[in-house]
Amino acid sequence: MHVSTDPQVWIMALCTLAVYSYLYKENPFWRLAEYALVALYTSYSVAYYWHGYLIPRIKTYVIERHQYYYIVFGLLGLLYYCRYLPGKVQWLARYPIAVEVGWGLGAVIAVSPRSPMQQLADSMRPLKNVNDVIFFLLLLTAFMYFFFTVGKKSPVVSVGGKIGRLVLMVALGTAFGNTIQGRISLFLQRLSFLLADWLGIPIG
Amino acid sequence: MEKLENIDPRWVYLVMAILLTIPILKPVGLALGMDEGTKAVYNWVESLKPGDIVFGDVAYAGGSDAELSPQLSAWFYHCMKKGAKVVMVAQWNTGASLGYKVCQAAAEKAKKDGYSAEYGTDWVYVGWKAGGTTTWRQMQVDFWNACAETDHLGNKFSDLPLMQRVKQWTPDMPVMIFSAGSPGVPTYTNYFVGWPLYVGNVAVQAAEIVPLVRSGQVKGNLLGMTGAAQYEVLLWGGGPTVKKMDAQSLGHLWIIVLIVLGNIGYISKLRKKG
Amino acid sequence: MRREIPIILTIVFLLVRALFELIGPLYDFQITFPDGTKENLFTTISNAVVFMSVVALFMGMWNLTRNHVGNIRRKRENWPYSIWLLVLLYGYAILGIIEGMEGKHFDWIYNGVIVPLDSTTLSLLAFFIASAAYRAFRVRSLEAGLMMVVAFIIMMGNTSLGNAIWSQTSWLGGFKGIRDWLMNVPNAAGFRAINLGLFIGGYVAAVRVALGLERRYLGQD
Amino acid sequence: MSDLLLFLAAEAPKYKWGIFRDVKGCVFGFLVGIALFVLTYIMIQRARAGLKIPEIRHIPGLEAFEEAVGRATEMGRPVHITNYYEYMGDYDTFAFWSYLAHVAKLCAQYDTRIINTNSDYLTMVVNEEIIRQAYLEAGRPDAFNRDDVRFLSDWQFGYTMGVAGIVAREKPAAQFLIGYFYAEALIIAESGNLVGAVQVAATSATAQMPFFVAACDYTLIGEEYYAGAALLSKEPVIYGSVVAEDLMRVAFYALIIAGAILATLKVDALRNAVLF
Repeated sequence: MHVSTDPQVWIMALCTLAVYSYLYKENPFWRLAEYALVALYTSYSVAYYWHGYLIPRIKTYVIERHQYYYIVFGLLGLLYYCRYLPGKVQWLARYPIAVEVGWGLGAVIAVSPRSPMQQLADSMRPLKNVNDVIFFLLLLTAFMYFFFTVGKKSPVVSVGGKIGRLVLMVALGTAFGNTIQGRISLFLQRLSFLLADWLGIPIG
Repeated sequence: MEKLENIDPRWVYLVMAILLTIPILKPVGLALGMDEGTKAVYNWVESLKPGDIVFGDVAYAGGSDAELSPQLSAWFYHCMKKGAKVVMVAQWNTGASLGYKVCQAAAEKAKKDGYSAEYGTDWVYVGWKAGGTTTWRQMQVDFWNACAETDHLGNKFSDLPLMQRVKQWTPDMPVMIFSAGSPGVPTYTNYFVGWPLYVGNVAVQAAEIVPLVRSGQVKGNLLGMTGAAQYEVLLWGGGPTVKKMDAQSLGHLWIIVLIVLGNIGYISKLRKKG
Repeated sequence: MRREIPIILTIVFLLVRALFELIGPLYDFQITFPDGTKENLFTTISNAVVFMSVVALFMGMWNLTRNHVGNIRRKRENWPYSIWLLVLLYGYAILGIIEGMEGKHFDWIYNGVIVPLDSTTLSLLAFFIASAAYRAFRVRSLEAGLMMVVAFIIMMGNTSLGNAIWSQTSWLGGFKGIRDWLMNVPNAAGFRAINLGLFIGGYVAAVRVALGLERRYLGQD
Repeated sequence: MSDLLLFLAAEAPKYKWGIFRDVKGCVFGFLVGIALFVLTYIMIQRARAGLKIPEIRHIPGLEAFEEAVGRATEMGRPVHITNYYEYMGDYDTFAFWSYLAHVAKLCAQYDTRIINTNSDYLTMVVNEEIIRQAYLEAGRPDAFNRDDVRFLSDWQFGYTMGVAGIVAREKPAAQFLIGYFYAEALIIAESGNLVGAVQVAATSATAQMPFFVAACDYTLIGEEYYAGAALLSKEPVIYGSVVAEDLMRVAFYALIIAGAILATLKVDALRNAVLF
C-alpha cells in the first residue's frame, strides 16, 4: 500500500469525496465543490469557444480570407447582450433569437422525418413466425395508447390502449434493468481511482 | 415490518458502496453467460485475414470510459492478433485523446505478446475531424482530403505506409463504432449504407439499438461492461473487466433485495390497514 | 420593427435551412471565394449562424456575475460561497484566455478538479438508481408490478449471478434467453411506438411555430 | 494514376426526381411533413371557425401541475422548473415554453416563488421573458424576481451539481422536469425526492423515461408531452393541432397494417415507397 504523493491526485480524491458527501447531507464541502464546478465549467466553455471558435474564425476567415459576412453575423450576435442592458434596447435581442429559431426549425421540418420513416418501413416486415406476429400486435396496441381523439368511445381503442400502456411499461422496465449495469460501472471507475491511484491498494 | 417500506435512502447508499467495494478487492469469479451480439463481433474479427483493413470509431468521452474502453481495448488487441490493419477515427472530439491512449496501451500489450502492432503500418489513429457527418461522408470519396492529410498526432498521411491503402473508405472496410450517444450510430446507418456495421454500446443504449439489430443494419453489438467482459472471456479466457463483473452481480443483487424488502413492507402495511 | 423583422428573419432562415437539407443540387453547391478557397455554400451559412451564437459566449458569465454580486451585496444566505464562485469564474476564464486550451496550469486544473467532479457527479447515479428502484417497484398496480418483473429478469440476465442461478443452457435459455426475448420483441415494439409518436408530436409543435401560432420566443410587447 | 482514381470516385451526385437529396426517406418524409402542415392548418381553421372537432381524452398528470403549485403555496416553499439544455430552435423547447408559461402564471396567481434553472444562456433569455410576462398578466409585475432565473454552466454536470445544490438548499415543494434530458435526469429527480418535493416530469427522451416513471409522482410519457403542451395553452385553436396529430397517427397505423400484410404476400412496394 503506497498512498499517492502527487498533489493533483490528492485534490482529485478530495473532490471525489466532496461529491459523495452529498449522499449523506448537503454540506459545506459539497457546496464548495458545487460552486467551483459551476464556475469552472462556465469559464472553461468561455475559453473553449474563444480559442476553439471565435479567434480562429476571425483570424482565418475574416482577416486572411476577407469573408466579411462574418462581421454581419457577429454584430447580430452582439445584440444578445442587449437583453441585459438597461433602457429600451432589450427588444433588439429578438433579432438573433429569431435567426436561431428559424435555422433550427428549418432543420426540424426538413430532416426530422427521415429516421422515423426508416422505423415505419421496418415495421412493415413479413409476418413469418410467432415473434413477428407478437411484435406486430404489440406495436399496434402500444400505438393505440397515443390516440388522443380518435375512437374515444370505442371499446377496441380503449382496451387496446390499456394493453398498449402495459407494453410501454415492459419497454421501460427493460431499459431500466439494462441501465443499472452502466451506472454501477461508473461507480466502479471512481472506486478503482480511489483505491488504486490514491490509496495505492492493489485491486483485483 | 412496515418500516421496510421507508428505509432511509442513506442506508441504501451505504450498503451499496460496501457491496461494490468488497468484490473489487477480492473477486469471486462467477461464470458469465454469452450474448449473441458478442459472439457475432468476435466471429467477425476471427474471420479477418491478415492485411484486411477495418475502421474503428471512438464516439464516446470520459463518462463512458468504464464501459467502452475495455471493449475498445479487447477488440483492438484482437484485430492486432489477427493481423488486421486498423484505422481509428473519432466522432467525439472530447474523447479522441482518451481513445488514442487506450489503443496505444492495447498495441503495447499486443507487441509484448509477440504480435506485430507498429504505428503507421499496422494501425493509424486519425482521430477527430471537424465538420460532422459532412466530413464523414467525404471520407468515402477522398479520405485524405477529408482528414486534411494528418492523423491525431500531426503526422502526414504520406509518411504512414498504411494510409497509402486508404485513399477512400470503401464498403469492403467494415466499421466498429464505440458509441455513447450522439453523434454516433446514425452517422453510419444514414450515410454508410452497405458498409458492415458493428457497435460497442453503453448499457443505456442497449434497449434502443435492438430495432437496428433486428433490421440487420447492425451486424453485431457489445453491451456495456458485460459485453466487454464476454469479449475478454472469448479472447483471453478472462481479464480485468471480468473481475469487475462480480461487483456488478452484488450491486444488482442489492437492488433486487431492496425491491423485495420494499414490497414486503408495502404488503404488510396493506394487511394492517385491512 | 419590433415584431415584423424578427418574424421575417425566422421565416427566411427556416426556408433557407429546409431547402438546403432537401434539395440535392443546392446542398452540393460550391462557392469560390476571391482568394480561391472553395466551400459548400451550406457550410458557409451554418458556420456564420454558429458564429453568431458563439459571439454571445459571455452571457452565461454575465448572468452568474449578476446573481452572485447581488448575493454578496445583500448578504443573502451562503454569500461567502458567492465570492468563491466569482474568484474561480474570473480567475479560470482569464487563465484560459491567456494560456490557451493546452496551457499547463489550465490543463492541470481541468484534469485535477473538473474531471473528477464531473465523473463523480455522474457516478452518483449508481446510488440513485438503487433508491429509485426501491421506491418505485412496488406491486401497487399491474403496471408497476409488470415493470418490476421485467426489470428483475433483465438484471438477472445481465449478470453472472443470474447465469449461475438459471443458466443459459437450460430450459428457455435461462434468464438470458427470456431477457433476449423481452429486448427483441416487446421492448422493440414499445420504443418504436414511442418514437413514431414523438416524431408526429414534435413535428406538429414545430409546425405551430412555423405557422406563427406560437410566438412566445418573440416576447409580448 | 491516383488522379484518375480520384476522378472516377467523384462521379456526378445522384438525386431523386432530379432534385431531392439521395437520402433514405427524404422524399416520403417531406410529403409526410407537408401533409402535417396541411392537416394542422385545416384543423386549426375549423377550430377557429367554431366547427366541430373531436374532443381530446384526459391525459393523466396534467392536472398535477395546479395541485403541485397549490401544495407549494400551502407549505410556503418555492417551485422549481427546468428543461436542462435545449437550444433555441428545437421543438422540445417550444413545447417547454407552454409548460413554463402555465406554471409561471399559476405561481404568479398564488404568490409562490418560481425558480428556473438553465444550462443554455440563449434559451434562458426567452425563459426569463416568459416568466416576466406571466407576472405581468397576473397583475403583479413587481413580484417577479429575475435572480430566480439562474444560469448554471453550460456543461452537463456543472449544471447538475448546481441544480442538486439549489434543490437541497431551497427545498422546493414542487419540481417540474420538462423537456429533453440525459443522464442528469435521475440525479435531479432523486435530489428532489430527498427534500420531499412533488415531482412532475414530461419528457421526449426515450432513454430517461423509465427513470422519470420510477422517481416522479406523475410522468407524461412520449407524445403526451407535446399534446399536454397544446392542452395547457388552453387556446381552442391549439386543440386543432392535437387532432391533426391524431389523424396522421391513424394514417401511420393504416400504413403499418397494409405494409405488413403486403410484405407477408412478398410485395415490397409500400415499404420501398416509405424509404424513397
